[in-house]
Amino acid sequence: MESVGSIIMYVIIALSIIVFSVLTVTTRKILRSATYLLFTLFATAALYFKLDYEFLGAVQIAVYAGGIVVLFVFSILLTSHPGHSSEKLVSRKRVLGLSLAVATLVIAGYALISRCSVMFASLPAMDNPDMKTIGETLMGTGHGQYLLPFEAISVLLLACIIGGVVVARKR
Amino acid sequence: MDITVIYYLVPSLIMFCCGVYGFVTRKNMIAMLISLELMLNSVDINFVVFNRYLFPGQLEGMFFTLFAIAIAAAETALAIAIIINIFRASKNIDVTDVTKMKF
Amino acid sequence: MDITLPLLILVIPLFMFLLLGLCGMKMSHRLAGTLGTLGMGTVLVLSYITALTYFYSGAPEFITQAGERLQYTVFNVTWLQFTDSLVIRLGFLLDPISAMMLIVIPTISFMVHLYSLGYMRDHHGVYEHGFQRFYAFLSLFSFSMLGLVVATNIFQMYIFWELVGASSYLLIGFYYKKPSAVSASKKAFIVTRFADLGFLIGILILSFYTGTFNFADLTSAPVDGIANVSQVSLTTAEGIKAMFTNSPAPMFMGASVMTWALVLIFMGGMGKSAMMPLHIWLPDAMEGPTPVSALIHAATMVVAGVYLVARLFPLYLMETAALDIIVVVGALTAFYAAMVACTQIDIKRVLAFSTISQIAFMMVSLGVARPEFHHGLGYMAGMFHLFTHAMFKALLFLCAGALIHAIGSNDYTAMHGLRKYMPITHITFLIGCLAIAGIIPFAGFFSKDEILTACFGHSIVWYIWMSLVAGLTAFYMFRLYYLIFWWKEHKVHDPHHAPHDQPWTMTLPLVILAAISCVAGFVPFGFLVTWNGKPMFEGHASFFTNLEHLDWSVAGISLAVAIIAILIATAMYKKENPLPEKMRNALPRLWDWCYHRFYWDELYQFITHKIIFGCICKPIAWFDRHIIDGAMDGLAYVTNKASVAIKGFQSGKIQMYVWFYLAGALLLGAITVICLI
Amino acid sequence: MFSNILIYFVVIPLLMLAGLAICRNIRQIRAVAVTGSLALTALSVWLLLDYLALRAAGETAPMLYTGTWTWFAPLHINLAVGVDGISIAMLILSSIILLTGSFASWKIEPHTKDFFLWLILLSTGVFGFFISIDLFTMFMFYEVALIPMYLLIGVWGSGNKNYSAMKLTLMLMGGSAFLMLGLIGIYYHSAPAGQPLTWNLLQIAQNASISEGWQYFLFPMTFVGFGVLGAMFPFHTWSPDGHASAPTAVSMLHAGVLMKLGGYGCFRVAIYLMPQAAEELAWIFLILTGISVVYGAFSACVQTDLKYINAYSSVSHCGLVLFAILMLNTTAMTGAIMQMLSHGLMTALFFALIGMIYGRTHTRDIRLMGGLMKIMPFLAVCYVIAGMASLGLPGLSGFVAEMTIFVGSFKAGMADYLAGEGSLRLVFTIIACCSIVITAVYILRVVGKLLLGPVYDEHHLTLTDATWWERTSTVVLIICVAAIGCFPNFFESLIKFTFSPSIFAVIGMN
Repeated sequence: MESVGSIIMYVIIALSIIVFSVLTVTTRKILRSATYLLFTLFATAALYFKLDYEFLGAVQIAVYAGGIVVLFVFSILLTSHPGHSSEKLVSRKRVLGLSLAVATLVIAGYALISRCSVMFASLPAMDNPDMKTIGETLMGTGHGQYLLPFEAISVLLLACIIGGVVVARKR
Repeated sequence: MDITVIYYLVPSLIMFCCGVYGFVTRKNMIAMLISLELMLNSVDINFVVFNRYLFPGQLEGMFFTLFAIAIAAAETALAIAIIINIFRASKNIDVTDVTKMKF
Repeated sequence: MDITLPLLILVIPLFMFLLLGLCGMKMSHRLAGTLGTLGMGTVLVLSYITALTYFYSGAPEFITQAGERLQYTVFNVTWLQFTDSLVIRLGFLLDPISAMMLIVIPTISFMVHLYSLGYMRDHHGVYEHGFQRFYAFLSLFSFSMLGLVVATNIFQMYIFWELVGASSYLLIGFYYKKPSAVSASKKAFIVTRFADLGFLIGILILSFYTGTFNFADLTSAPVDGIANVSQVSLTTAEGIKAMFTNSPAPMFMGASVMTWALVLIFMGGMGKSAMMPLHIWLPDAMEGPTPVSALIHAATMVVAGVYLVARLFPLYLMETAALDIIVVVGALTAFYAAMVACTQIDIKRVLAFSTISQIAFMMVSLGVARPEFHHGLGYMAGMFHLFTHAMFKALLFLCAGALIHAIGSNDYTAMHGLRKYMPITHITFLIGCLAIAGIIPFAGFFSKDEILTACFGHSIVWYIWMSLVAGLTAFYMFRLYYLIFWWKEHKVHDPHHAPHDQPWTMTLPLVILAAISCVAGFVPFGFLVTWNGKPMFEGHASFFTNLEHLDWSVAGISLAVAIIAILIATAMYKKENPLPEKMRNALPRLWDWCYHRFYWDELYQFITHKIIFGCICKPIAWFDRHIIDGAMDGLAYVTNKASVAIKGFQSGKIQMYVWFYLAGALLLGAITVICLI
Repeated sequence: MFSNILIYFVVIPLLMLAGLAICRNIRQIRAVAVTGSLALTALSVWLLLDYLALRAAGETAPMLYTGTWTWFAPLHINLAVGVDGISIAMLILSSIILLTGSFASWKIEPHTKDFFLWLILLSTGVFGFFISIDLFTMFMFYEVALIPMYLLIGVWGSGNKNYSAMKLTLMLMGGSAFLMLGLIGIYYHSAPAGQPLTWNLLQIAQNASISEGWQYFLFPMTFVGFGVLGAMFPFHTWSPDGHASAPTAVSMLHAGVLMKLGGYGCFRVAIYLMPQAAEELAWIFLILTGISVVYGAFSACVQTDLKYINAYSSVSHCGLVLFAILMLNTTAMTGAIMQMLSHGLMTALFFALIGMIYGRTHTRDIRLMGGLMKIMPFLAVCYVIAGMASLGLPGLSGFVAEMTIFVGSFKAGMADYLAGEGSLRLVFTIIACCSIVITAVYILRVVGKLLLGPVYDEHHLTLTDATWWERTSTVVLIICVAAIGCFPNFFESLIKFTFSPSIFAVIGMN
């Protein structure tokens, strides 16, 4: 049995995730879309905090909310004329998208509900992973430790930096 | 009332569906990219939730998310670079105009 | 017997061919011609020595105490080994007929070599283009023909058979810039090739049943894969026959397999010896230089078919059905060719048809030969006629060559009245005509008389038929003779440019051959060449043996027929008169048919061009291009269309890609859900 | 590894490739090509002599000079080599044609270097194929030989070259798809249950563990797979177009050597490894190949393009190879190999001559040429010799090969007929015999129209005769053709050893 505060917390988080997600894809102004995305990401971060993954939540805020959304905003400002609202959706397209989304929802939802036992497991107790553990896991080379992916990611990031510079450079 | 796994998975699923909807319907490439982020984010949530509920002593899900975020960041940066380049070339970032890759 | 001489007989012409063929262009014309002639002269001497040694040395390997002549294999080298017993060997077989051919071929060949020295240059002494090539080909031909006659096995014979065919092709097409010569050579080669197909299949059948190619094995006692039989007496071939009759399938389509084999082999002979209906190449082959016609298409190569039948004669005796076919084919051909010869205006064509007719005589003679009658007289007569015919027909051709060289045309219409201008040619031609007409004492009389006697012994019908043909022979030869040498010349020749006898290189062969034609009839063939090697008569051979053994009832009749025919010819053609025209008008249809050679060529033209090219080759080529190729192209086309049809999916619209991707994933998900839950 | 002489048949071409890569001008390229192919020729002749010496010393193993080097152990893929008389004959043929082909493409333009690179790569595949006894490496080399063909025709070809190159490549690739299926099938049945599988030909033949049911499936696969390359009816249509478009040396190598890969593979893989199926299913392919023989010949009669004539003639002659192989007796199969040698040499000669004539007159249409004998006597005489070899003149190679085949097939046919097993073989033997007449028709037709008669085109009067490198190329080939034709027993005995019942199971079955 969870505390009421926790439930209220959950409701707020869940609602904001749902509402902002829907708003993100339905608003016609692209800048607003980015803003709603920001809120969705914040809500996700909150969710991570609620699940006791503080580090992950912090990363989510710093990288996603802080980095990616800013990138989005910059690029939107670079590429669209201020005040310009996006085109009206073609109804055929909307039907296609909607049908796909709803179908996904139905099938995946049905799968969620019917896969009973796991879905209704309650929250087990857990110690918050402290920074030392996280650091060791990230930098270790043993079993269940992630030095290699970490390095791979770092190379990937480097490649992206270079790629981004090359692609976006003015010729 | 227990907040069980499914309580987290349903918002995540809705988020994913929104992403799908947005990706298929929007014409603006940045908007599509935003929808993509939604989908990625929903997947991240699933990882974290499963990790937290089913394997609380381990950190695999969390790290997967961590790396996913990093990759998402990289990918976004690159995608935006490409988009800006396209914008430079055609003053337009509608995906319907970028059909050079056909056939 | 030492193998050096026989080996040299084959090697010298081959070497001459290679020498003249490879280095001929670097030599002067005179050197090339002299070399070729000298080479052939050497071969002449060597083969005379070999043949005379065989006939007259009396060595035990050649002749038994009882006077029976043996087959002697001088050497026999393995050339190609198919199986343990089926081996092609290259060897040198001496027996009466090959020894006889060793006299005929080099004689004629040498004469032709000599003659060509004069013939192959124009009146100003300029050599013809390709003179060296001509001598090279002549040497090649001599080599092949000698190899053919001394073959120890049927496959060796086939090999050289093909080679003579090829050299004939090359020589007929010697004037390769003339389209008619080209097509004549092509025709000759293809027709004989077609006949060789029969020959080949016949060999295959024969060798399958008997397990051997060797003549020695085939024409003697039973064998099972005996190798290297060097000395076998010419006995019967019952064993071979038994091999056929004892096999599981002795009959095929109403005739015995052995008959089939022998008839198919005879088909090869029909092609080479220009028997009807495969005769059509020979008249056209006259497009070649005249010495070539004399050598190849009168004296030697065209009798290869006769030689082949004679070679396998013991086998043919086992299957008289095959011999009967030979008689029928020969008799029809003889008559046909004689009829046609009466109407031709090209002197070489007349001679060509005459050759066909005479070879048919030999064939008939072989066909009617039976041991029961006069110890196989027909065989001896056929060989005898082959011998004498080679001499006088070569003579006639060389005379014709001299005429053509002098006049520059093949038509007798351009000649007339040449007896005053070319006396030597005139006399020698007359001797040739008398010989072929069968006037005593010239060569043809004896051999033809023997043939008619043999026919008489076989069946009275064929006897009458062949006598009629003999009469026709005398008629058309004298028709030709009168038309060329008598009549009044059309134009008065300028005394400085009048036709005249040719240089000695050309007249000497004429004189020699004429002399041979006069005396060849007295060669005691009955003692030398018989089907089983035993002499036909008791006693000793002498110069008058042939006269003594004449059957005067037959000889008298044939002589009378010949003289009557000559008289008719004299009456009709000695002077220009309306009789020929009247006769022609009396039977216009017959004359037309004869003149057009009974339309055989047109028939062949129709079959080859319309049926084979038009109805087989073209449709097959069309089928290949449009059906087979079309199917492959169609496959490619369908693939192409299909890919064009589905390339619309690659619209470049990313959202559609994603939609399809997600829909697909969803579908899979749905299936998973439905199946698992 | 390098102590095995056979490896050098692959090493030398590879060295040639390396050498070509650093060549700077056409003289160096020619030097590399000629030196390399001379080395290969010398090597193969030395191999021949050494092989004969070994055999004379009493070696009875089916293959000599065997060697095996592991390549990929989990799948039992080895680099396994070994040769018998037939492979040696094929190696000699390949090296001679490579040599003469190098001479024939003395002046190839443009991209001379690339042309030779691809040509040598192709011959690497060919040599590798003939020395391999491991099915996998065999197949690999086979593919190596096929692929360069596309570029060689597509880039240096003439006429409708893109179409032809594509058609040729696709059809041969289609064939090798069948082949690969067949080979993999063989691999999975290569050993009795429980024993390690193998790709090695000799071991597979020794194990004889492919069940009859599987043989019925795998035999057609492999036979058709190789048969496509051997121009078996109805899979022959790549050949006329391909040959017509290919440059001279490529036509030579392709018709002379590559088509032999088909025949070689058919007996080395299909018949050798699957004797029961070969015995039972031979009739299907007998019909097809028998049709090829006359069909190709008839088609050749009405073609007007020299290369088409020769390509159809190749269909006919190569059909005879497969036809004879299917007779399944020593004589006919020996004849088949003789025919492969003979056809390889004489068709290479033909294509070389056609290339030279085309290079001068710029047309291959026989209706637009005539009287070339007067203009270029050397080439014309060589053409006549090639034609005579093709129509089976004794003394040249065609005769001995065809006669061996006919004697052998007639024997097989009569044996069937007398044993009451139907007369199919007999009938088709006789039909195949007819091809000697049809061959004469189309060869003489070409000779008559092209070389003899009056000069058709006045412009041709100024053309020159063969240059020294062209003479070298043709003379070498003619000497080889004549050598086989004059001394056939040498080659027969070289080949015949393999076709003994103790080695070739199927022969013992008859």
